[in-house]
Amino acid sequence: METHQAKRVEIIIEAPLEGRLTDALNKAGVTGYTVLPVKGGSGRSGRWSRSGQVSQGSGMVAVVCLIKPERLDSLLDAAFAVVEPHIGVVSITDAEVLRAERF
Amino acid sequence: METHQAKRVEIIIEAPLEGRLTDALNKAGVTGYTVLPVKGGSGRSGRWSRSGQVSQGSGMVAVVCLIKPERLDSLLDAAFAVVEPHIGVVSITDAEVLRAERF
Amino acid sequence: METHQAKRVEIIIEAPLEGRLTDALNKAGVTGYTVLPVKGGSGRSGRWSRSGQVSQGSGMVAVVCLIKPERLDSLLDAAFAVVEPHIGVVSITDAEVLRAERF
Amino acid sequence: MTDILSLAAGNLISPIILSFVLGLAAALARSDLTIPEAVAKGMSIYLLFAIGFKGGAGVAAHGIDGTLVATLFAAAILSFALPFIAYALLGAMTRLSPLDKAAVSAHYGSISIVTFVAATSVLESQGIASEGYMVAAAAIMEAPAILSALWIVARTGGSSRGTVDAGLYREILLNGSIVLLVGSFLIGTITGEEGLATISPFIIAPFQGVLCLFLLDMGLVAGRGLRESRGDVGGGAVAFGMLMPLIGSAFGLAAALVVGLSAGGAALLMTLAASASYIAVPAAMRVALPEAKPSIYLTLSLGVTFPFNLTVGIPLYTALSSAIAGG
Amino acid sequence: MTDILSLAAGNLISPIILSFVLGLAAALARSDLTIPEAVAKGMSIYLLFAIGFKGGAGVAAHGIDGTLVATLFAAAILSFALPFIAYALLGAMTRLSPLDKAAVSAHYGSISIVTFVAATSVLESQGIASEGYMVAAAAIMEAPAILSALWIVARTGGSSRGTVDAGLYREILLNGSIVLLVGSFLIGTITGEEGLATISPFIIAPFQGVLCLFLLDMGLVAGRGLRESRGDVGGGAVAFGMLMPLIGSAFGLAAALVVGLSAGGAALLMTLAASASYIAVPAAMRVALPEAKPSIYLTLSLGVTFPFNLTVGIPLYTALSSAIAGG
Amino acid sequence: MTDILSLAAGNLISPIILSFVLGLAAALARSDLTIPEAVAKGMSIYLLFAIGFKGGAGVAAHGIDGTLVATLFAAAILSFALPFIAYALLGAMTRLSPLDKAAVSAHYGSISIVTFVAATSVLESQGIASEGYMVAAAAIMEAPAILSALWIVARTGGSSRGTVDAGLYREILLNGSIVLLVGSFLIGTITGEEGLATISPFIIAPFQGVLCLFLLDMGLVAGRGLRESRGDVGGGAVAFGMLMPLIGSAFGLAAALVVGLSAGGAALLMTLAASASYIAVPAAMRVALPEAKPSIYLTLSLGVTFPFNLTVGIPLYTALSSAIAGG
Ligand SMILES: Nc1ncnc2c1ncn2[C@@H]1O[C@H](COP(=O)(O)O)[C@@H](O)[C@H]1O
Ligand SMILES: Nc1ncnc2c1ncn2[C@@H]1O[C@H](COP(=O)(O)O)[C@@H](O)[C@H]1O
Ligand SMILES: Nc1ncnc2c1ncn2[C@@H]1O[C@H](COP(=O)(O)O)[C@@H](O)[C@H]1O
Ligand code: NA
Ligand code: NA
Ligand code: NA
Repeated sequence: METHQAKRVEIIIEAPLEGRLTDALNKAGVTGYTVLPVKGGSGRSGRWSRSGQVSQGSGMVAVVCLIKPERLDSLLDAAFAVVEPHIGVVSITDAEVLRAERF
Repeated sequence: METHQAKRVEIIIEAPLEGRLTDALNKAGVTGYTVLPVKGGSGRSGRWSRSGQVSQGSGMVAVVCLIKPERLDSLLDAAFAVVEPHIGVVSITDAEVLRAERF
Repeated sequence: METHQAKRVEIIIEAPLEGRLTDALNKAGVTGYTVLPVKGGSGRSGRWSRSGQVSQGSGMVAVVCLIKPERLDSLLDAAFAVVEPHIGVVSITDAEVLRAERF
Repeated sequence: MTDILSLAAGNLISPIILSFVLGLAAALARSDLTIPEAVAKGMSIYLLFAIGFKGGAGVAAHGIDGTLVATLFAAAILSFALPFIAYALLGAMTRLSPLDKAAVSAHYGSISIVTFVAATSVLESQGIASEGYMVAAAAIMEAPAILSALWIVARTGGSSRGTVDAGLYREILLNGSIVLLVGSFLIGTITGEEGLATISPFIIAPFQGVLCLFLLDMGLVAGRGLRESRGDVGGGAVAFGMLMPLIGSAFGLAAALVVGLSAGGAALLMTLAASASYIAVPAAMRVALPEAKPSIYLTLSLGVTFPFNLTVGIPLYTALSSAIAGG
Repeated sequence: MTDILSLAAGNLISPIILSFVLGLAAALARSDLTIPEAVAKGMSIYLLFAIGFKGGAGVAAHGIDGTLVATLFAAAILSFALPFIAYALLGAMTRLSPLDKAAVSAHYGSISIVTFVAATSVLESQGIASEGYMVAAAAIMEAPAILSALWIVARTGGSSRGTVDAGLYREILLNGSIVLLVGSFLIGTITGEEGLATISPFIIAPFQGVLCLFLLDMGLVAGRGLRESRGDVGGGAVAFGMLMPLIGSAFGLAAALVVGLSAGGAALLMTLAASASYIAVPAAMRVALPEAKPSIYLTLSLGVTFPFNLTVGIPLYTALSSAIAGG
Repeated sequence: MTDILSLAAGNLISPIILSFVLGLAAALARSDLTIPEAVAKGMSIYLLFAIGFKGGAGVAAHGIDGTLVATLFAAAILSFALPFIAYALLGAMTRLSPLDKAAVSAHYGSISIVTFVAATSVLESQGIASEGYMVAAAAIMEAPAILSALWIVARTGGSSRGTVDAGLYREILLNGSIVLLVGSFLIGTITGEEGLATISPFIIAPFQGVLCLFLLDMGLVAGRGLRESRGDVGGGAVAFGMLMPLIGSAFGLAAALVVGLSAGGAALLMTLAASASYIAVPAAMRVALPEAKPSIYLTLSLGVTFPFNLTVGIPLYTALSSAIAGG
């Protein structure tokens, strides 16, 4: 089956910033992404877990974007502007996709 | 630690089709996969979010398959037949796995 | 934007072992990871699904670690010791990350 | 007329309606107020279980009335027939594609159980009795409309690349809400008043309150849908979303008169005919007619017809049925 | 005997049992009816809190009875001892591997709290009183059986690669359901009747109704399990799943007579001994005996023994204890 | 004094407090007891809806009292002013960074709605009436403190790289809990006693019980936070977490006397001023002051001040307000 080069970008960020991140992505022309819930994690700012959280402010989410390689830089610039002062992490993987016309 | 070549296939698809997709995978001999919940997303058909959804029909899920490289094509054929008329996306990444005998 | 080589390790494991796995990771010096909920799956021990589960013992979780390539082996050793007698799967992907100082 | 208006006004300031309005306003103002998906599903399971059980216990108490079979039969016919009317009306009022028209039609032939629940609570507050088996009529009306819509698509040569297979039919017929409604209706019928007595502090006393929170969530979902689908739904479609329930309810009233339902039962059958599905049918459409746009059918069903029925429709149907089928 | 049968029949058409049957039927028919995991957990927390609190308030009201310590002691002994009997019986009736036999045995020494809850509500409906501290006996019986099973594995040279460490023992003893049951029992004991009065509209009035929805979910889970595990569980194992509760209950009755419990208390101890865990023990087995097959122990516990106790067991234990331990 | 102590003791053995203690103990002992996030959110939505509605229905019943506007005004002033006091006090008592001090200050100017709810239920149990519109005062106090904290950061030249934009202000003002509280207050005011009657079996009868489970969860969350943040919060900060509520409540009492609230109203305004936010403010801080450490502000608010108010504060404020504003 024919596949096409793409990049898979995964951004893990605080839940209260999800809207700002996706708005920034939209502005940078990235309109395709998927948001996954996150159950817990650990990093330089310690461990946390979702169970029993009463506060909407304290969770995180993972935003996954599949994107044409040539558009990666504008995506990263947009994402970085939002993520930079915050605690999230950004990773990029080479991928292939079916149906290139969608990306 | 010894690792083995594999492919990681990630299929994002409407929740009502999850059963059809996994049945198709099973028929194609792919019996190992993991289904992750999806919280929201955006694509050509607009933005959506899970919160407050009363309708089981409106969510999406992400199905992740780790598979031996030589079996990728039959997996993609099976998946594509289900995904094609629908809105999901399919991506493939090179990966390595421990315990090759499981895949 | 400048990026840095990294490995993305994804470990799918039974929920009751999550704490043991993350403790082992911590001991091996891996303090950054994110835990994603898992909705269902299938493998050699059959199909399962999260809905309606009353038992905490029966779910799984996905632990995602981004890590510098040179530290991969100690991570895999630590993870393998926990995962080995159990049913989980471990996969490794090449990735790039922003802000290398965090990993 | 004044009567209907004052009834409508009385209905409008009930906690139920105002909770819906609160949710709608919060979503339109882009507040981050949300009800977790699991809680929303939990409340809908509660409402289905409670309404089914009460209906069944009602049947157990009053015995099976001669009109039961006729009512169920009429309900099925309504659900089969209404999509054809909706399809024709959409052709006249909108420029939607044939697939979109078919998908929307399926929603209007099927029913919205929460609209039904709201109507039962209006009837209760006005002391109007109704047949317990109307719940069974509601369950029966969920599915046939989908078949009609698929038949329309096949007949009009509109080809969808969706999957219409045995699996789909099983999913439609054994849809969770149908199974729960029918199942709890049967449990209510079997265990009767005695069964009801043991669980009434759970399914009767807090019912109205749960309904408020559920409608708050419906308002949030409808408002968010409206906000995000501007553009897809034109003026003609919106007008359809308010005209179709009136037409549906007229057919419902006719059917109720033919069958011989009480005034309360007639009001409920009108409400069922007037209401549009937002759970079972959208899921089936995703599978069977994937090219039809959810933003159109969900906006019409949840964003236009549901609030229309809640605020204008139910008081109107209740008043009409009392005037015509009553006394 | 006729008495027992008519009691059983009366029990069978209660909303509780029928809700379980509805869930079972829906799952076997492959309906997509599901109750969200969070809601199911929420209901189980509610049930544990309510049953613990009521037990504690009961103790506060009637004072601590001389048999309290003896009962708790007997309960612990039962939980320790039953796995050995189960293990021997499995050896005679099935061809399971030693590890699978040990894992199954742990489940039958431990208890199912929802079976206990169902038994208390049967007792209540028959107006039979029972000792409030039976809740504490239930909590005590959760864990010891796991230790026995691990000891069997070590003794029989069956080597598991699972982890048996301090962490595991802490998890077993401080398992959420034990902590919640004991904690709410203590809160009930401390705040007594007065405390109960402030929260009884929450923990008493809607209790039966929540139990119905919870059993609906248990039916769904059991049915799905049965559907997916055909083949793993043979006829011998199924027979074990119905014989073992009878044996367990006999030991429970003996212990109740020795200790001097009331007829109600005896019925509850019989139920505890007869029931099999499906929460605490499976989680511990995943960690300690990962090679044991969940499809075997969960199917037996949830798919065979749980429905057996719900339908046949509880009425039987109640009738027997009334006949033997009663007045 | 003895009176206050005995009141405090009476308060301490209520099911509400003991449930919190149970959660705290379970978390500190590292039990795996958890309440699913969706259920916790569902309960908080229930509590907000119920308390708002009851407040509104109270206003509808007793009419709008001349002090309403003055109370709301005083509440806003308190919320604006308290962060400055908190900031100065933190400077004297701790070595926190300016950003951390500002973030903590925002929490103490804002309010904890569950502390408020606990205070209302203590008042109720003592038969002390209070003004229904105190709920509106609670809603008004949520946001202003955040503005003060941001202003402090700007003024002290402390530069944060967080985002303070129109979106943030909208999020703060249209925060879900504010919208729900104000919305249900309005619904209660509009539908009045009649509305309350239809849903009181839902929002009044089970209220105390839901509050118990919610506080169980708060205990679990607070305990887990305490366990994981040892080290970040020093003795000075802990002392601040117990002194600041006392200072806040003194200002609250003064404001209540100026405005002329009843003894019950004064106790509630004291409680509001004494309590620290753990929902709205942390979320805003994540966006606006990302460098401030959540482990500090959440530990202080949830782990120190919340239990302090629950156990010592509320009985104290109630006793003081009765002594001074009462009679
Ligand atoms: N190396 C990593 N791999 C995966 N997730 C990480 C990593 N580091 C941090 N995270 C996630 O990002 C969150 C914040 O990280 P930090 O800013 O380091 O506290 C953590 O709670 C994790 O969910
Ligand atoms: N480029 C993308 N990257 C990641 N997820 C995507 C992408 N495009 C679409 N999706 C997901 O697929 C769903 C349907 O996409 P679409 O068919 O384009 O509307 C979206 O709601 C997203 O969850
Ligand atoms: N090839 C695979 N790809 C993705 N996930 C897998 C795969 N094999 C197993 N899993 C996950 O691991 C769990 C246990 O697998 P198993 O040990 O094969 O029964 C399954 O339920 C899946 O969630
Ligand atoms: Na209809
Ligand atoms: Na047992
Ligand atoms: Na305050």
